[in-house]
Amino acid sequence: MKDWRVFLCECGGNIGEVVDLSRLARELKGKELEILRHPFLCSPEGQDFLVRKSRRAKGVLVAACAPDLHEETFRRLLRAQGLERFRLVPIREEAAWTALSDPTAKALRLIRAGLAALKETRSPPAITLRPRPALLVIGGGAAGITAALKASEAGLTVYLLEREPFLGGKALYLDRLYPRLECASCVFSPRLSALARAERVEIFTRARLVRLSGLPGDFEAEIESQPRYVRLDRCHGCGRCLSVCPVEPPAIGWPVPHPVPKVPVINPFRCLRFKGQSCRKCEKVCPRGAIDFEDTWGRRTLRVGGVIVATGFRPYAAEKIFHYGYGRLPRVITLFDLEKAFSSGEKKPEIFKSPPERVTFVHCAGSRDRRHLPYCSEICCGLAVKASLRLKELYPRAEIYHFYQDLRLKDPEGEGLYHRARAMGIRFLRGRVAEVSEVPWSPEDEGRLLVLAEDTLLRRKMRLAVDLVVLVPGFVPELGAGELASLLGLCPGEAGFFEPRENKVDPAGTVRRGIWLAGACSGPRDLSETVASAEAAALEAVTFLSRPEILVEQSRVEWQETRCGRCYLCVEVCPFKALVPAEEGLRVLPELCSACGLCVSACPSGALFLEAPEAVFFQLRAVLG
Amino acid sequence: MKIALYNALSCGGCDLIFFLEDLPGSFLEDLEIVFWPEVCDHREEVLRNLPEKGLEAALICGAIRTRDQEKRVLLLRNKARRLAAVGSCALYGGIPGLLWEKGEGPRPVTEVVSCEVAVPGCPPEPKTLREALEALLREEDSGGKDRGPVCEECPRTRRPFRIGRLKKWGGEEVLSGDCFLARGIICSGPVTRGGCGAVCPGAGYPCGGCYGPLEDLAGERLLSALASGVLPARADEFLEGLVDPVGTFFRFFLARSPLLRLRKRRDEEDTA
Amino acid sequence: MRLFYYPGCASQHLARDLHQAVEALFSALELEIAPLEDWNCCGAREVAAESPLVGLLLAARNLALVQEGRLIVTCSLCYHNLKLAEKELSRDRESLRQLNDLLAEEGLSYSPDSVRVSHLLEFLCEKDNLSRLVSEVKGSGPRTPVAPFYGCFLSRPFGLEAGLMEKLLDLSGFGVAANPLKHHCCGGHLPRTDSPVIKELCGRLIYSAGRAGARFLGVCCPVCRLNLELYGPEEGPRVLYVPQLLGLKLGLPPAALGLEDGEL
Amino acid sequence: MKPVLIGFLCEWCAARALENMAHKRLKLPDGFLPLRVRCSGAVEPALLTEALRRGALGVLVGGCPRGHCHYREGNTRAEIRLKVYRKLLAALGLSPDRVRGVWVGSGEGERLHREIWQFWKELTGEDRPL
Repeated sequence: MKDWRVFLCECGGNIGEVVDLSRLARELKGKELEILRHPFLCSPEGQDFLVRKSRRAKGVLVAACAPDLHEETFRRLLRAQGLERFRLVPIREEAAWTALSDPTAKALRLIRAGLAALKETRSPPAITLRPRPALLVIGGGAAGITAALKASEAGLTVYLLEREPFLGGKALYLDRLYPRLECASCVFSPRLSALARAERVEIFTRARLVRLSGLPGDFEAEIESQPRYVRLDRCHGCGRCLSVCPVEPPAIGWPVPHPVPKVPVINPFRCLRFKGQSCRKCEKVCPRGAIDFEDTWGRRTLRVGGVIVATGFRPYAAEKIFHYGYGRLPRVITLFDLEKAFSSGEKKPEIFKSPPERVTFVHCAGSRDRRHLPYCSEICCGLAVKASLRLKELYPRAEIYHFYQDLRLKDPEGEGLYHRARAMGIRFLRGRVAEVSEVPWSPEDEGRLLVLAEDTLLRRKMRLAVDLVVLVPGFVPELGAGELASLLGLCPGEAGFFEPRENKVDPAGTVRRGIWLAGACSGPRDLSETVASAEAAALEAVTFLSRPEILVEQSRVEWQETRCGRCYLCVEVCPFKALVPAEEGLRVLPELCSACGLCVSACPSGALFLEAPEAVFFQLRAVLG
Repeated sequence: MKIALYNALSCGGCDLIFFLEDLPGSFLEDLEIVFWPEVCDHREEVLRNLPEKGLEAALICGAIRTRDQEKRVLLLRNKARRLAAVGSCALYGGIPGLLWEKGEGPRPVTEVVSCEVAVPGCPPEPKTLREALEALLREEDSGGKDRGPVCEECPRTRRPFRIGRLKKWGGEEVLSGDCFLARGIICSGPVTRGGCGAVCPGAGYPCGGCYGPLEDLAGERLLSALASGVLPARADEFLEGLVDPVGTFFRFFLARSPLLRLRKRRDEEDTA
Repeated sequence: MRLFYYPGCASQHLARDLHQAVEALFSALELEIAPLEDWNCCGAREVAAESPLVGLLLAARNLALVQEGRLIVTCSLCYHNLKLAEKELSRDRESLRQLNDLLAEEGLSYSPDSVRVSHLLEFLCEKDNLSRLVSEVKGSGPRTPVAPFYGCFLSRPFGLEAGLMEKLLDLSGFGVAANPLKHHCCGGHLPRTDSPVIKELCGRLIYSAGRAGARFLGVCCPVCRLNLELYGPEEGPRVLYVPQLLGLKLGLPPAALGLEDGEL
Repeated sequence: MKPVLIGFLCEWCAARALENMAHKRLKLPDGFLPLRVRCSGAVEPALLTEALRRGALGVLVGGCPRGHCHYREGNTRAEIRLKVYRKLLAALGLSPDRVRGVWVGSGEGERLHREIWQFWKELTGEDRPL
């Protein structure tokens, strides 16, 4: 009886044309083993084939693509038939695509290793649970706000966590939007107001996540919040307190263009009361008794079904590019300083005290440079062209130069924007700026900034004396993203951005079920892309959390009493405190165990195991032949 | 009952156990010791003159280092109906197993000939020896394979632990009655097969592992256990304190370690 | 710790004055540093056309002569080449073995762990040496402003710790003029290609020091000094070696520092 | 037997880095055989010996970048164990460089590729084909 089945997926030609599947089948053939082959096991026909051909099997091994893609699907199909022994060997990635000269031999060894462990393998026990219809959104920028709104509209309870005292993130400081140059706050602020009105959304400002535990569908999140000294539940945003503060600039206020929540915050480093003086002016003037000097750090535990990460990005620190002089030379600013100056609404911000006669935009400040950011952030070109148009509007007589590497202007309208800029006299020069300096090339330019560059199309050196240099840095993940990644067990990519589960077909998912990504935390995005990805994440969350029940696999370690010497090393080594000494010896707490295997490898007497005792040893022996 | 006793590379400590009064009476009755170089006859021809399987049993202590020792053991195998390997040296190479040099080193008796009875220990506890001899008489093969670790028999108090720094044996740590590992003193208890009654830890001395590995690759498992107990911040301190990893992890069974075999293979290739 | 001084080829002709000043400085500060016996060329730039091992060999021979201790270097290019050999050979054990086979013919061997290459500026800025220098400074005098100039090889790839030259100048009683172009290129070996670029480069460097109000431009590298003197404008700050400047503050006679009185 | 390098790759980062590499069609030596594990911290030292005794020339343990273990401290633990194990190998007169740890993020396929070839070159003298 052929109790064991091996399914070889051709994956179109991906495996079939590289690995000699007939040879594989020949070599693997055995008394108890049936070898089956299908062009696309993941297709509906393929799945049907898998189900049909694995009837009455004791165990099934599928040799196909990486487990991220279809392992769950296959396992679910087989489990529905009561088949517990299942293994997937990704011969596409591990042999077909990476073997130098003999993918077939490599695939054969890997499959043999899989078979050696198959007999010992059990699918992990699964529990069904009812997901909690509550969602935690980390980050209150454009992405977080969008996701929170969408999820609450769909009926979920949403907890929105923001590190700053006010929501809005970087979108608050946008002036016009690429590529149509519409007013950003006209587009964005209605969303903020909608959020302020939304039901079932609880906002935590100045807060961060400190712990996440539990299972997808039922997480426990602990959050910590800094004091605001003004009570959110009492303040109604009249702003009287702002005018009475004797400190300049005021120690109490809402220093953003559209404060949401419209509740001021007290800066304890400026407030006289925190300096030991007896000022209580704001407290006295407040009609609602909202000022609370006794406010303290707080902790709260939330039970949620899922988490959306929307921590966003920030511009690369331009001061690290020493030869561009940012932070050292007063008339060298970044695009974001410029954008802030535009959006601050004042007629003449500091940097425009005297109208600039000549302005240079330095694209790719630090980007595509192995010492800084080796990648292209894609959206900065458009933002720079947009800002230069706005500058030209304000100062029609200013000469404006862009030094670029490649102009990447997306959307059909992007190209139009570029032509518009050219028509207005803005000049585009291809070449990297070598230096920005206060030392002029010739003494008559003393007092202006020198920009040294090369126009690589004309092969001509450029020395420009300018009045304003606008650096256009690329984007990096927001501060604290790495820490959050460890907290959530998510993997950051090389550049530090969160990696989606699959870039193309599952951009909102992560390697952990029940945690999704929204917006620029997974890479530079402009506002429209951010909103789209946040809606996608919200949709994923809503779909997942509205299911009546979900199946959560729960592998966990098992304990063999007869081998245990009770040294309790496992108890200490467990990062999740899932093992506890007990009267009978050792108790495994399944709700805490994450099946990492750390205790298994620490146990000196082989009393603990995952999957099966010595499963990896079997594989190792088989793979070494 | 004709028997022979033979001592290969060993300290002789196992022999002394035979003088204890605790041996089974049925064994001592009608006992005829044909060959025991240290005590009575040492001439090889005595053995050679015996018919095949002419001895009821032979008890062998010590590890095999020389060609002569190997020949003698092969001869005993031929003449004795049943063979007992006595002590860590005969079973796992024991302390002499640490004595390895380029390309060679002592081997356990069990790697030269097959033995029906195994008597672990350095030296074996009298109780262990008596049980083994009884098994020998009952014509059973013995090895005590079903036993758990020494810790199961250990009287010291167990609690979850982390290792900050390795400590030398002695002082307050010994008297406290707490698990040695929890006190930062290396003890092989968790990877060593029980049966000794944990006499050493009970008497205030950490287990060295003389009853043999609980499992294959016990040295690596002890290494893993210790490295798992170390506080990450103090890993370098731990590493520094670990002066003799080979003697620490493989005190009684280095001769059986696959890693040693790798080393030997490399040496052979070098000389070739 | 054994200390050696590596004069480098330029000390024999182009930068004899630098060499003089360094030796004068060592003796004034009573530092026991002997010139390395039997030293050879550091590899300069010329051998770069050959296999990289040739350059490394030249540098490694000098390091091998040290056996054990520290080698103090003044010339920027020598510093670069010796530092490069130090870093490369501590990483690339295979090349080290090859070079040691060659060095063995002379009875030499080099072990990267036992020799440390330091630039004069680094050495002088160490706590003991610095306090010696400060105690030897004669009189207060006016704080003549000096603009520091490091040039390429003291900035990259093995950049010195920031602000060493400034620290020395300040503590020996000079004023430090902020020079934003202190890490710029002087034109290096461009004179040989007869390039017009060098004039612009040097002109701007001198201008930069001048607009910062400096009377002198302090340098460490013979090539920088030569270029700046030859191609810089006639007007503007004078270019002097930092050891010469320090020597003046220690009250050493200009002649001992390779300076002609009239120059100042 | 042809030379073999065993790679224990953690399923969160290192195995994904291998997939990332596969998507770029970067080739690995035929003798590199990957085995997936939960966490680099789940690789017991006994497995290293087992691999070596059965003929593997070297063993690579691939885990998440430092500070990014999905189980908090699995990779830290793996690193400590590797250090102790390497010390043991050295004490036995074997080359400690036959086992090593590589800590890569899931997107760092090219780095893993470089590391594997570097290791392979040191073990066998074979360099990657250009």
